[in-house]
Amino acid sequence: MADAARKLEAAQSALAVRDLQAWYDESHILHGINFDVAPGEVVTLLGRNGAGKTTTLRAIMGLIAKRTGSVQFEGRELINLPARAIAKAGIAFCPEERGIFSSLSVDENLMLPPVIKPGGLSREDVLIMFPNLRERLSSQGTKLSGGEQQMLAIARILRTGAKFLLLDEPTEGLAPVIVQQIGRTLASLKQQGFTIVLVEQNFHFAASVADRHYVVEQGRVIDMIPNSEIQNNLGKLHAYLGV
Amino acid sequence: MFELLGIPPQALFGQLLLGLINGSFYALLSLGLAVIFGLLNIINFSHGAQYMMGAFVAWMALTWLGIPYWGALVIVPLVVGATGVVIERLMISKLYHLDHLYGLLLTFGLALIIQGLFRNQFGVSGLPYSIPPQLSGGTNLGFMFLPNYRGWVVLASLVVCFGTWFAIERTRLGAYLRAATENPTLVGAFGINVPRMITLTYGFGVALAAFAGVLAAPIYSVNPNMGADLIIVVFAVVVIGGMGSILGAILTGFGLGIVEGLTKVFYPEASSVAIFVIMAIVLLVKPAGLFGRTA
Amino acid sequence: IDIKLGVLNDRSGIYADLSGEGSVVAARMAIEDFEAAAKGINVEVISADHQNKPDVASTIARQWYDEEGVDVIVDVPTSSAALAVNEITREKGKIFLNSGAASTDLTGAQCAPGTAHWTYDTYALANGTGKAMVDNGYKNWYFLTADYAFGHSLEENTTAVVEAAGGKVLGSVRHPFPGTDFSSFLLQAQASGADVIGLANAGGDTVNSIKQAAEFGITQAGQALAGLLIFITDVHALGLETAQGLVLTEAFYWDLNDDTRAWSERFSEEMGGSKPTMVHAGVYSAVLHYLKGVEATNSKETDAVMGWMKSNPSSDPVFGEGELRADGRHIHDMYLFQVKAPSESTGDWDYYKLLATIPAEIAFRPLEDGGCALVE
Amino acid sequence: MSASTETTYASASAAMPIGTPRHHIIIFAGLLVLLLIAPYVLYPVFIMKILCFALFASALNLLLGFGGLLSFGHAAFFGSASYVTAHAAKVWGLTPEVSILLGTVAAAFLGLVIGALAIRRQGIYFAMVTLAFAQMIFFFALQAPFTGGEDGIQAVPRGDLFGFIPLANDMTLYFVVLAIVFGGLLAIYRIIHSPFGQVLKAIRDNEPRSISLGYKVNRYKLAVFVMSATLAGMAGATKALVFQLASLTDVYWSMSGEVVLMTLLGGMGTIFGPFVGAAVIVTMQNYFASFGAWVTVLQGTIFVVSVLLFREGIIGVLSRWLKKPL
Amino acid sequence: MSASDTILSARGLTKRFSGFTAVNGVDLDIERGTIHALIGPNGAGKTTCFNLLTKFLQPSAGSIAFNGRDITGLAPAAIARLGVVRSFQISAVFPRMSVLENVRIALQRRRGDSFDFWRNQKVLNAYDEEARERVEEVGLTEFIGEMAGELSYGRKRALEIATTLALEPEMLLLDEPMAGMAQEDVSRISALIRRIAAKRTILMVEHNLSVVADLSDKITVLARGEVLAEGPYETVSKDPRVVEAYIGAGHG
Ligand SMILES: Nc1ncnc2c1ncn2[C@@H]1O[C@H](COP(=O)(O)OP(=O)(O)OP(=O)(O)O)[C@@H](O)[C@H]1O
Ligand SMILES: Nc1ncnc2c1ncn2[C@@H]1O[C@H](COP(=O)(O)OP(=O)(O)OP(=O)(O)O)[C@@H](O)[C@H]1O
Ligand SMILES: [Mg+2]
Ligand SMILES: [Mg+2]
Repeated sequence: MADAARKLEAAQSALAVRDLQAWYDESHILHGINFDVAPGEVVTLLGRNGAGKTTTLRAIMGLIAKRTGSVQFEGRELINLPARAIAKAGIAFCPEERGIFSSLSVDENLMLPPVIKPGGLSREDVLIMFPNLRERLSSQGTKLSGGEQQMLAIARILRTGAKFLLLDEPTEGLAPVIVQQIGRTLASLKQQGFTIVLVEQNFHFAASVADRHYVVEQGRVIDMIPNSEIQNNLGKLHAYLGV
Repeated sequence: MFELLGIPPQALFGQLLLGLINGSFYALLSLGLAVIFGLLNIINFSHGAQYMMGAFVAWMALTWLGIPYWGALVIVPLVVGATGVVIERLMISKLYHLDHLYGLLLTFGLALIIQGLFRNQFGVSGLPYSIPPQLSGGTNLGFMFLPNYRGWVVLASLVVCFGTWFAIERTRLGAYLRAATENPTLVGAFGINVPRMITLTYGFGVALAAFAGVLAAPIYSVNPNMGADLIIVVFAVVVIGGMGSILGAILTGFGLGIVEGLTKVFYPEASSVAIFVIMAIVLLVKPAGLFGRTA
Repeated sequence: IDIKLGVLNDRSGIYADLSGEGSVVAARMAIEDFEAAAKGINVEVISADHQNKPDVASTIARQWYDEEGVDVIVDVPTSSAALAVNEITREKGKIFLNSGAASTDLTGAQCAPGTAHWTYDTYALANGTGKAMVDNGYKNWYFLTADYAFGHSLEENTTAVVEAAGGKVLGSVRHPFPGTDFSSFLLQAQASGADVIGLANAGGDTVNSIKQAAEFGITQAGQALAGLLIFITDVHALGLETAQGLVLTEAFYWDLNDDTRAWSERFSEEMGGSKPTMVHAGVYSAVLHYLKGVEATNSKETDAVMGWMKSNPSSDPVFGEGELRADGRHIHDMYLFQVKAPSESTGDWDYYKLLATIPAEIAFRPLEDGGCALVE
Repeated sequence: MSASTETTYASASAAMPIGTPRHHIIIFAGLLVLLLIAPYVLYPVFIMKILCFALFASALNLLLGFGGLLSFGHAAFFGSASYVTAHAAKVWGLTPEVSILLGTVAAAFLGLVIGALAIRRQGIYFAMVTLAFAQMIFFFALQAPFTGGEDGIQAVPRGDLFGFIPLANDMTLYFVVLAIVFGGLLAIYRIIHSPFGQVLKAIRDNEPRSISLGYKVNRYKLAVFVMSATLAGMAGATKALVFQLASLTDVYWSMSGEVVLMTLLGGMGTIFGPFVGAAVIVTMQNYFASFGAWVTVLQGTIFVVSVLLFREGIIGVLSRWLKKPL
Repeated sequence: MSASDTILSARGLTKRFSGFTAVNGVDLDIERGTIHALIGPNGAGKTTCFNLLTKFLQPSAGSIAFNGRDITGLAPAAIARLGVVRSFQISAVFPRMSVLENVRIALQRRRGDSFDFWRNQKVLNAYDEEARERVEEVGLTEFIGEMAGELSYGRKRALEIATTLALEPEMLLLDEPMAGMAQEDVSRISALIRRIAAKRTILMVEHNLSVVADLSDKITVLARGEVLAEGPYETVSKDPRVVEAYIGAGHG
């Protein structure tokens, strides 16, 4: 791709990641990630265990100390900003390990992330979306079951008004009914103009919500498959993911 | 008239009141310690030294700058709290990703340094600081003579303790703080300036210690060693109350002051051990402390 | 003759002000005043901090004698440290001139041929304060005692003196050591209705007891406080407002006479204005007498020097005339003082008024009562 | 903070082959030779002090570095053993080896009692319970009649080893102390590198998982606690004979802090670190004894500096450079 | 059903957390040599059941029998010794030990509680070979010398299973063994589970329905702490209550 064309593309993207590299201490994990997310789009990052998907999200979010390259969000460079500035720019992150706070009640967990921009869901909206949580609002956060914690982790960032979500395996450990419900939620969020980057192991789920899929392998993006062409590319995908 | 184990009730009331007064120092100090531990996961071993600094800075303010007690009560916590901020920025902030142990060791080292410096500068016999004229004298309560100043200590401590408890347990800021204790990275990723918040919290905890130091200056001799042994007792209070529990620290502080006061009457030889015995029992029966949350 | 003199005392703890660097200064003054160098005696002074811990004291003493060639150790406040040094000194056959410690054991059960106990001891303090107070009409006593051996022995000694003088002990309360808040104990003492509360404790404990007694209006209500071990530095720390009226016994006060004033003036100049304590004075007096012994015997052999010191009276500007007894006890006059009220004080460090002088012969424990093996 | 808590134990594991690495044997041998020569060059009492503290710190390290348990009350074992030994030698007139044995056994017993209560709690609570018990022991030592209060037990006779080898001479005593301490160090080394040691490591890493594998975790913790207390006691008992003194310093909490400092400075979780840490701190205290309160300042500074810049400790850093567990 | 066929049985298992009943009178019979799946919506009480069966939690009521013996009063470690071993929902490895050491620590259990602190750890070399085999089985040979803490999530899960298997337990309790695993591992672990099930009994919690369908002989569905349905996949998955509470409409 020519540089000029790249720049143009970056300008139109909600998020443009270029040559993103990241290290944990001495070990070099990301070797140059490149991808774009258009406004209002849902894209997934697929890949085997250890490919670097989580690391990519964390690097975008500014949670990895040593990182280089470029991350442009709505035309603004984020690579050198601290995590809190990135959050304030309007990106919300739901981590793989959920990050529920045990010293806070479920309600406090839910209300914790400050509202960055107007237009987020209200507390009531969220509780309608996840009725399990309503019953346990006053419990200690980590006393929830695994799946309930996952719901809480998603629920709380929907309140912030951030329109750009990074979700790391949001369906892990959830019952099929809830997975479907999350699928519907994502679809409705998309409708409301949210942009979502999703890391998923559940390929069926990914296929049911995403517009495009990026395949990550050993710290690089090695392919991009639009959801519409997924049927034609099943063989290739299986090879990538070892299904 | 009834007597309890040979102690007339009047004397007993007197002793209970004294226990409450001592308890207010425990409460203030353990509150500061609990704030710092609860929110930073740092065992602030230099708390005793910072309490001592509070008393000394009050003395300096009076002797060198002519700032009276009431001014000191406001200025000293700010000044000592500011040193806490500097310490946090320069040193403690480098340790958050490590085991608790390192925070403990660092502040232990700081305590040695601070105490050593004050000893070199001021000697160890102590310096006089008198009770502010507005509060000198005392009130006869019938069962005992209560120095006005001690009454003021209880009052001031109650107000400060309650205010702190409210700020931490009942406000949004408190929720941020508690969450940041567990997972600062994630809280940062929600857009909150965690480092600044933590710095200020440490400063606040230290300011509480200094405040207690100013309160103590007129009663105890202003002496570089005044906080050295106290710190262990205060730790015990925090542990009994439940590490990280603000309310626990406050209530246990007052409660143990009273218990200790009673042992001073019935079995004075044991009064310095009483607190540790209680602590051992509490930890065995209720591991997380009286008001602690289980992890 | 080359002599190495080690000043071993507290340089960082609670006795740093009453001994500490001041004792080094006092030792140096003695060497200068004696004009040692001119007499062919080269004295090197070294010093160390024993932190009031017997193990530190014994380590340093051992190393000084074994490795550094120290001939005489001076000062050593804190009984436990002093007893430790006493043992090492005995083992190594050297000389130990104690000024800072209080334990009568140094000249009693543990007495050693090379040890001299110069300034004061618990007997002298109890005797001075206890007897004088009873004689002045303070008959009924109540003790506030630090709960450890030192406090206990101070209480016992005083009780004996008080009872012998016709007084009565109504009771005592033992407080933890070290303590900070004494109000509870003070109230118990007040409730006993005694005429005088005897403070059988030391250092910060005593200072805080006195401070709080003033706060709770105990002295105003008519009870007297007797400090059984109080130094002028403690009074300085308390301030006269709080300390006034307190009765205590000391071996030395800077404002006693022209000699002490002149000597103290020189000391103050070296020490940035603070006045000497009796411990500093004792170091001066002891070193001076020791040097005379060295000169007279032209040796630094323990037996020779100690023998001379014990058979010749001492005389110096701080303690006046004195004598070193067979058991190692140096005897001299002791003084009973009362702390002045702020209005009576005319300047810095003007703290005491003299109530009585206790003659040397009766100030200290009689030679035969100590049980020292050196006394036949 | 929980999500990212890490402890810098010099990592002595991954690549470490099972069995005794050769360089360990060489270091032990070198150390022994050095210690055999040392008393002819340096002041023997001084080296004996280092040796006692080296054993004490190594005992703490066994618990802290390899058991993952921070005891802030180890002075209790060190001190009680020294009291018992001193009392046995002075009042009962027992021979030195019996006195030391008695002191060590007393510490072991105390370790069993305190350990049984303390190991029921974890992390900082564990540290606090040990500290609390140590305070109780301290107050006991302050008030009990046989300990001599703040005077301690003084003038303890060194006696005759086995009834016929007099130890009054510093040199003779030195070799006895060397034998005891070196034996102790080897014992610790073996404990760490035993099947038992391997289980300990697992428990330190992930306690619930160890339980789910069927390990009676508390028994392991108690066992290592008692071992550590016993060895700390052995150090204290030996020290009592060397200095002919048992005193409150040995049971005071600052002693517990000091031994943690030694371990930290040398490198916790390393094998030779505590030895080096003890040597440095003891030497420092010795040389700066005349600096008054500056000693405290200096000691504090070392604490601060080693926590901030030098976390792995001297041997830990060395171990990283050489890429060899030391 | 003869008694000897039932390896583990629970009667009236109940757990109340201050005012909230997470498990309510659950009866459970696990047949020897089968793979039994425990499924149910989030918060149904599956993990709590596991915790009760392995005594990581104390039941409020009810009894548990293993091989006909009442084990309600035993401690967790004792239950593990009897041969009932569990995995955790949150991955549980020994992070600062190598992959090999992780497995070996489980093999070492066979020596009983090894308090032999006087012995050289060379005696453990005897287990190395077997440990390698276990590691091989879950496909981690490549990482055998690596610190477990540095493995990616999926690999940690695989390692955990290898460790558990090393105990040769009579019965395995697996809590969401496939959670967070990539497809390729899912297939491999499925195969592994099937292989080990030949000699053992397995009780597992899993949300991945295809895995459940594929592996399990019998399924118990929990909902709100109570047993909702029980039986083979075909029947259970058609039960309308189960579909409503758990599977949902969209699942083919
Ligand atoms: N804290 C860490 N320290 C060192 N290496 C790490 C750390 N976290 C992850 N890694 C390594 O980084 C690589 C990428 O990990 P990452 O978590 O990004 O993978 P992933 O694609 O999210 O895998 P999974 O599907 O298992 O979650 C892996 O090889 C992993 O071992
Ligand atoms: N220690 C506890 N205290 C209070 N409530 C608890 C505790 N542990 C679990 N619970 C509650 O019990 C219910 C059952 O929890 P459990 O973890 O067993 O669910 P689960 O079936 O495993 O769900 P998931 O599939 O989401 O993991 C949940 O609602 C949870 O909030
Ligand atoms: Mg991941
Ligand atoms: Mg679960």
